[in-house]
Amino acid sequence: MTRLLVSVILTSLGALVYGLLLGGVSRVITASIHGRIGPRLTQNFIDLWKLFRKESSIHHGTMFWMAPMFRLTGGIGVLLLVPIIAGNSVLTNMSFSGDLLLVLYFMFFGCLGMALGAGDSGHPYAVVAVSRGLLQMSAYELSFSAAVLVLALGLGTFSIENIVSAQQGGILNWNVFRFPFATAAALITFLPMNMTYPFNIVLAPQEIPIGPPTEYSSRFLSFMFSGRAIFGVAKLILFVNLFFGGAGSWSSLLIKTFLLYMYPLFVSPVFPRFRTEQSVRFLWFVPTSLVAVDLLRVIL
Amino acid sequence: MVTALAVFLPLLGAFLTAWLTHRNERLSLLITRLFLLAGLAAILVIAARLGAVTDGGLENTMILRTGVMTPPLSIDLKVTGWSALAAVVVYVGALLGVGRFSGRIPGTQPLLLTLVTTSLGLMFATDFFNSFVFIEIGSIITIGLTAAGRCRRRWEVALKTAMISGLVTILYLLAVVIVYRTTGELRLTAISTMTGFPAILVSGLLLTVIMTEIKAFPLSGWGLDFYQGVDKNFAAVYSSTWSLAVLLWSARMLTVLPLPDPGVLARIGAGGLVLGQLAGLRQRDPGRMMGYSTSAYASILLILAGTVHGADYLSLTLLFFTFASLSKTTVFLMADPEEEDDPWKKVSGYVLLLPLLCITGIPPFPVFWAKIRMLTVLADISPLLMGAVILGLFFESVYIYRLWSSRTGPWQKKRKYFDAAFMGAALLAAGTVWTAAGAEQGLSLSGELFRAGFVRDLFLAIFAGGTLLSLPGAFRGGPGEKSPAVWMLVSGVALTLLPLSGNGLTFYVLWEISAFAAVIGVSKGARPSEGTFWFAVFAGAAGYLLLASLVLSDGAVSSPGIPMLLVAAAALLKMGQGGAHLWNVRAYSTAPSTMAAFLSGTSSKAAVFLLVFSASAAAILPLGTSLAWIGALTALGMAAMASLESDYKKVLAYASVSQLGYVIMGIGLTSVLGWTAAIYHTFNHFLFKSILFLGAAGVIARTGTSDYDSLGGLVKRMPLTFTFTLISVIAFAGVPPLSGFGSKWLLYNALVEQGMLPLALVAMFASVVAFLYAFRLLYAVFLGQLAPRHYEVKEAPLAVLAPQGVFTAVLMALSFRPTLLLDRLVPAVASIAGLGGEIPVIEGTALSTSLGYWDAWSVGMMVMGVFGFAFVFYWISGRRPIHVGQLDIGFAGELPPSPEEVHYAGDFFRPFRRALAFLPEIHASKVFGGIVKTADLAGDVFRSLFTGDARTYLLHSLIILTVMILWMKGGTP
Amino acid sequence: MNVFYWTVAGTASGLIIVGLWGVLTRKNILRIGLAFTIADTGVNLLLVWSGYLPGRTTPILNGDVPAAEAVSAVVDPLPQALVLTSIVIGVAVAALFVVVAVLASRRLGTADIRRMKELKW
Amino acid sequence: MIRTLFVLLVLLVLAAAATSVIPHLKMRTELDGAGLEYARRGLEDTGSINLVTAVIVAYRGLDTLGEVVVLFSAATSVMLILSLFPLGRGPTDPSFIVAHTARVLPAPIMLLAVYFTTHSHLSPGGGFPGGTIMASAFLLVMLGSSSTPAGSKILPALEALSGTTFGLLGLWGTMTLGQFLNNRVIGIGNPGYLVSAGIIPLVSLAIGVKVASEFSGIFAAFRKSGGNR
Repeated sequence: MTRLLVSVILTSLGALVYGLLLGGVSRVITASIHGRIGPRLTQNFIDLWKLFRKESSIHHGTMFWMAPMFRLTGGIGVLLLVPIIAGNSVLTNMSFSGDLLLVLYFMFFGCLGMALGAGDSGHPYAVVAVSRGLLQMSAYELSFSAAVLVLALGLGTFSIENIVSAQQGGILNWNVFRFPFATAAALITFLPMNMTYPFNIVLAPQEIPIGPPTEYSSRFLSFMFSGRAIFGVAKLILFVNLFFGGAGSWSSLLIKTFLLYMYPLFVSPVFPRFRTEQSVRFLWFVPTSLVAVDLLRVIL
Repeated sequence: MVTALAVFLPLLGAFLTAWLTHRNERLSLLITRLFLLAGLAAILVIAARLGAVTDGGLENTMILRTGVMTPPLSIDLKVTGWSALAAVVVYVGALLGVGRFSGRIPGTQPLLLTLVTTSLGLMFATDFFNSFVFIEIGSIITIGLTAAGRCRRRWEVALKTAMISGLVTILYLLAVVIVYRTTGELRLTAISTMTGFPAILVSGLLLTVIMTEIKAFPLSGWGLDFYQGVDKNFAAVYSSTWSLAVLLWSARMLTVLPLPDPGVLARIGAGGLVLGQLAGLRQRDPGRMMGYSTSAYASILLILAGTVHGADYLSLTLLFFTFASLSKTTVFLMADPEEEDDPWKKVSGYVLLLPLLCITGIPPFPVFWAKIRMLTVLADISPLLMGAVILGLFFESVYIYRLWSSRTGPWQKKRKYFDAAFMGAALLAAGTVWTAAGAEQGLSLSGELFRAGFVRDLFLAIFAGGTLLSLPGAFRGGPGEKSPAVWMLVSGVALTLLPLSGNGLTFYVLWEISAFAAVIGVSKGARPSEGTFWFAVFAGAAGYLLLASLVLSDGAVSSPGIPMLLVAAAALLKMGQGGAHLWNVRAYSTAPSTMAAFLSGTSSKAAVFLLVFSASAAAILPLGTSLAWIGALTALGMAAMASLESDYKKVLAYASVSQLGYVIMGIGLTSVLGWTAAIYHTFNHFLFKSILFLGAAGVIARTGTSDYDSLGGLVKRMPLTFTFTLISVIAFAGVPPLSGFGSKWLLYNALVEQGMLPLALVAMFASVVAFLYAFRLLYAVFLGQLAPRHYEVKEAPLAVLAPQGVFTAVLMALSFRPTLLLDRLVPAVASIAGLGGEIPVIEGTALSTSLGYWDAWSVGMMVMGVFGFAFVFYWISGRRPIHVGQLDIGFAGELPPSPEEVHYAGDFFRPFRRALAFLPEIHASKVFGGIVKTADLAGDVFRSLFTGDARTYLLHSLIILTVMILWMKGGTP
Repeated sequence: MNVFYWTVAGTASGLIIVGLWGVLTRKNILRIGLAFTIADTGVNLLLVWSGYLPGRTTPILNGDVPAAEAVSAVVDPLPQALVLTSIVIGVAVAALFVVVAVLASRRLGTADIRRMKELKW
Repeated sequence: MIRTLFVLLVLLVLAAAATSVIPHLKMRTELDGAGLEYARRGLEDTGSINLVTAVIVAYRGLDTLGEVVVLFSAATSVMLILSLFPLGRGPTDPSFIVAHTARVLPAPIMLLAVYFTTHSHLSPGGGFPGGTIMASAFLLVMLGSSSTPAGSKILPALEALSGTTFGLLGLWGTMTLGQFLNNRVIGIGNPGYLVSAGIIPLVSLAIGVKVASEFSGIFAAFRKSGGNR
């Protein structure tokens, strides 16, 4: 029990640090693409500390101030449900309490909380963003879960542990090679999942003046910030586990997640932003058709 | 002697009152009543002597000899137990109607009394020519009283009746000539000995006469005009006396007709029933509807005569026609003849309920017992014929429902005016009790139709608990609503008994009682007309499908093959699947909110119960994949509809149908996992849909609106309602750690186990779309900006809040400890024969299959732990913020306009609508509207036969006569 | 021999057909009533005809017809009894029909049956 | 036009279809069926030498009761309707010839009617023809005066009396012999005499009076209905 508690705390803290670090890296790289000097690598830590130290003076209602906690819980929860290093009992955390399906559905938890908080703020733009975000989520979840279900059917299991172990013994056993189309689809959905171009309609700085966090500031924002960072890391680990052979060691975990994290960074700046319905329709059809190819292979 | 008195006393009274009339009206009326009462006493004595009410008593006979010697020289009147009972009804009808009719129009008593003697005479007649004399008297009195009645169109009606009776006279006498010349005598029984062409000719002539007289389609034109135009109080008397007598006489005549093949009658009747009732669908005039109903009963008589024999025939005809006549009399007595266009305008639907239910033959009303017996016989002869009859009866119930639902009057204040009608209703009620007691041996609540066990008990708990918990809120209707509590209770009790029913008949009876009580409950809503109509139509259709299945599978609710298909269709209709959601959406949104909660949360589970229990899994297997696809597509389509809808109750209705789609999917898989998922989700759905609808009831009761645009921000005024709603929304969205996820987990396991990935994808998509409407619901109603007019709104009434609390408690318990249910459910489902697939393993709090695992308890603990940590961390890490005004928002430096304008709720998912634009718009309302329109058009084709020109009606009779003669002649070379 | 028998039958049938034709094609309700009585007459004639036996006398057993020979001397008494009833009924119906028709045409302002179609469909 | 042709077509097809019955309705040369029985035993059973009357009043007395009721219903209906909806055309004064004939003829007509009625079991005649003739006498009286005759007041009473008598005579049979309207409740006497054939003459009389009062009632109703405006 104590071991579990320690493991949970360490994992969460580690993920937070790693997530913030990755965010810093991305800011640096983006700045250099833009030709700017840009922030420091540690800028995210400084921001978080600054935000956390500032008092939030106002709130709009119970749901409003519970939303960041929902967000944090959602992030940590997903992280804890995914075994971080396959075969290492230290960091399996809570993954014994549910399989891939649970992870898929638990990913909604934070989103729902956020959406409710935004709704409770009474700010129409916040809700516009929620509406877009939910729509886009409904679209990419379709193709993502399709990809996941193809894996599950193909490998005959919903257990992440088993999926990872099925990929051992050579790089060609990775699902990225066994199910290339499903992986491609999942990688496409990875973009809207992280709200990068061309799918960043939720934040949409040009259309929605301030976005969902409009009303959030200071300590509230620091919670959401951490939640997002942890959730991001959790998703990276999940992807690595599902498609890229899992992580047998710390080094492979760091390398794989880092590379995966870099991928949108090099894709997104090339594209303009979709309109919401374009995004939704694209996500309905393009990745899902890709999955369909693998699905046919599995069934036949 | 008693027989003679029973028959002729009214006639003596007629002679007496003919003299008294215009001298002393009150004395004359008194004498009329006295003679009728004396006659009634006499016929009761006869009925008792014949033992008419006991088994076999219907065939006991008592002969009244007249003249000299015996038939064929003289004439006998034969009283059987059968006709004695009908004669009782004749007397009762006359007694009920005499005050209302003769009291208003002096001088009619002698004719009325004579009509009674004549009706009895016709029912007892054994002689061919003697019958003719009685028929003529009846026609003359009908014409006379029609012309004397208080109604604007009396001349037209009287003239048409006169012309019809003129034709009948001619055709009948021609038959008399032929019968006498070929058989040498005039007893009715002699007719059956005829052979060759005279037999065909006489059959044709008499069949035409009978069909015209009893108003069987297509010779019903004059009858329709008659019931529409005639003085409704005369129609009251007419229905129970002359109309009944003619029906019963025809019932005897049809058995002696020397037809080459009596099956012809059944075909004519069934065809007439379908087409005639189809024509009736478009009717708006209540009087004319009664005419169409009469025509339906006429067709039923033809069907019975062609298929049923012996004692069954007697009891069936008696049950059908006496109760239908008495019901019609009661209905007509309630009419106010002074209201020319709609005589029932000022009548409340309540008072019409009993007689109309009797007419449509809803269980447990007497006609129902006859109906089911008839269908059983028909099912053995030809399922097609049975189908036609069921279709016709369904059409009838539709327009009868319309007649009932358009009554908006208050309770009648004039008691005196209503005495007779209430007496009629009381008699009907007594008859209902009596026949139900007689049919009791067919009913049982203790048999083994449904395997006793955990699953049955679970449904029992759902039905009982759902009813009890929906009930408190129902006592006070919402704004503009009346209280549906009584009907909810009736419906709920019937539902609760459903799992205990010992045989198919009991099951069906309870099912129908529950359905019609629910229909009435729904009609208590604020804008009930559309919603109730569609609910009634779909519930009716489901009921008739179930009935067909019941009959085809010999008393079990269903058996493999066609009956199973029918049951599945009934269940799908009841659950609004596959496009049938039209009724759910319309009924739930217009019904009282608590009634909607009951229907969606509790009542819809009856259909699941039906599917799970009615047949073995093997029977469902052939339908499984189709069922699963229907469920999946419904789940997806309805979720999308729910996201785009902006009426609170309609959203819940769509959501309800969508969620039940998962249940159907699970059942369609016919595996242990699938059924476990289905039943588990059923229970879940019961919990969260009850909470949601009860919450909606509270919101609507307090704000008076269910429109998203006018709601918003209510979390501040109704925090408890919001909490309950939030929990149930999280549950049905399937977000862990609440219970909805369990259903999803089981379902996906089942789907992947069966390799049905496309289905799993559709289900997955549906559940994601569910997220859209789930959030929109919470946001538009409870979050966002509170409209100023709702500043003073109070928390929902305790009567709906407390049940929500109970439901929520159960839901939470189930969320964290699903094994409380699954521990028992899984073995119970695993023991159902015919279910394939693996059985999930339960270890402690964890559930696992070969695919995956899930431990709700530890997930719950984790979430609580992390959330609690975040919460506490936040709490101790700084000062608490203060709550600011609702318009204190960062608005890019501008002043936000009014709360209503800032609340963004309408067309919330506009991009979604745009993204869906490539799909063709298929609206269920258009599809069903199209079906209705087609039926109407087809009905109009047949309706156009009835041009209103009496000569056309005569021509119809002659054409039918010609066709029948040529047909039968061709049939027997 | 048979000529008389069949002539009566033919006449009666003819009357019935003419009567029905009149009922179905005339527009004036009084004429329709008249057509009914024509058809009625035909039917009554047919009824009497059915009791006809060649060369026999009325069924009254007075001095001319001894009771013992009645069986071979008289015509069938039953149709005669029936036709009496039928005639009386015809008269009664006709009287009522005329009253209704006359009153209808007065009250409705027309005797044309095509104008009496308020109740239909 | 099309309608007429169509009607004609239907009637002709019907008639043509019905012609197949002709071979079955060939002329009889011997009595058979019920007719034979009536001829054989009618006199013995009923005591009426007029077999038609035997059939009408005795064997098939119920038909006759029905027949009376038909008339009764029609008359009552006509009177009822006319009293509710007057015809509205006043009676004209009788012409000289009618007025005088009406004083002379009713008595002999009445006599004839009584003969017809009471001798129904002996000779052609019976309650119906007799009653109709009686009614014609009344009609003549009525036509001969410009107002409704005073006698019309007792018509309903007569009608009620005769009708009730008929009914009670019928019930007498039920009570004594268990057969409604049996004419042998009193002995059938000596066939051929006036007082014979049981209650046939009584029944005939009742029928006659009933028919007469009904027809007269109809006439009176017509006249009254016309006179009210």
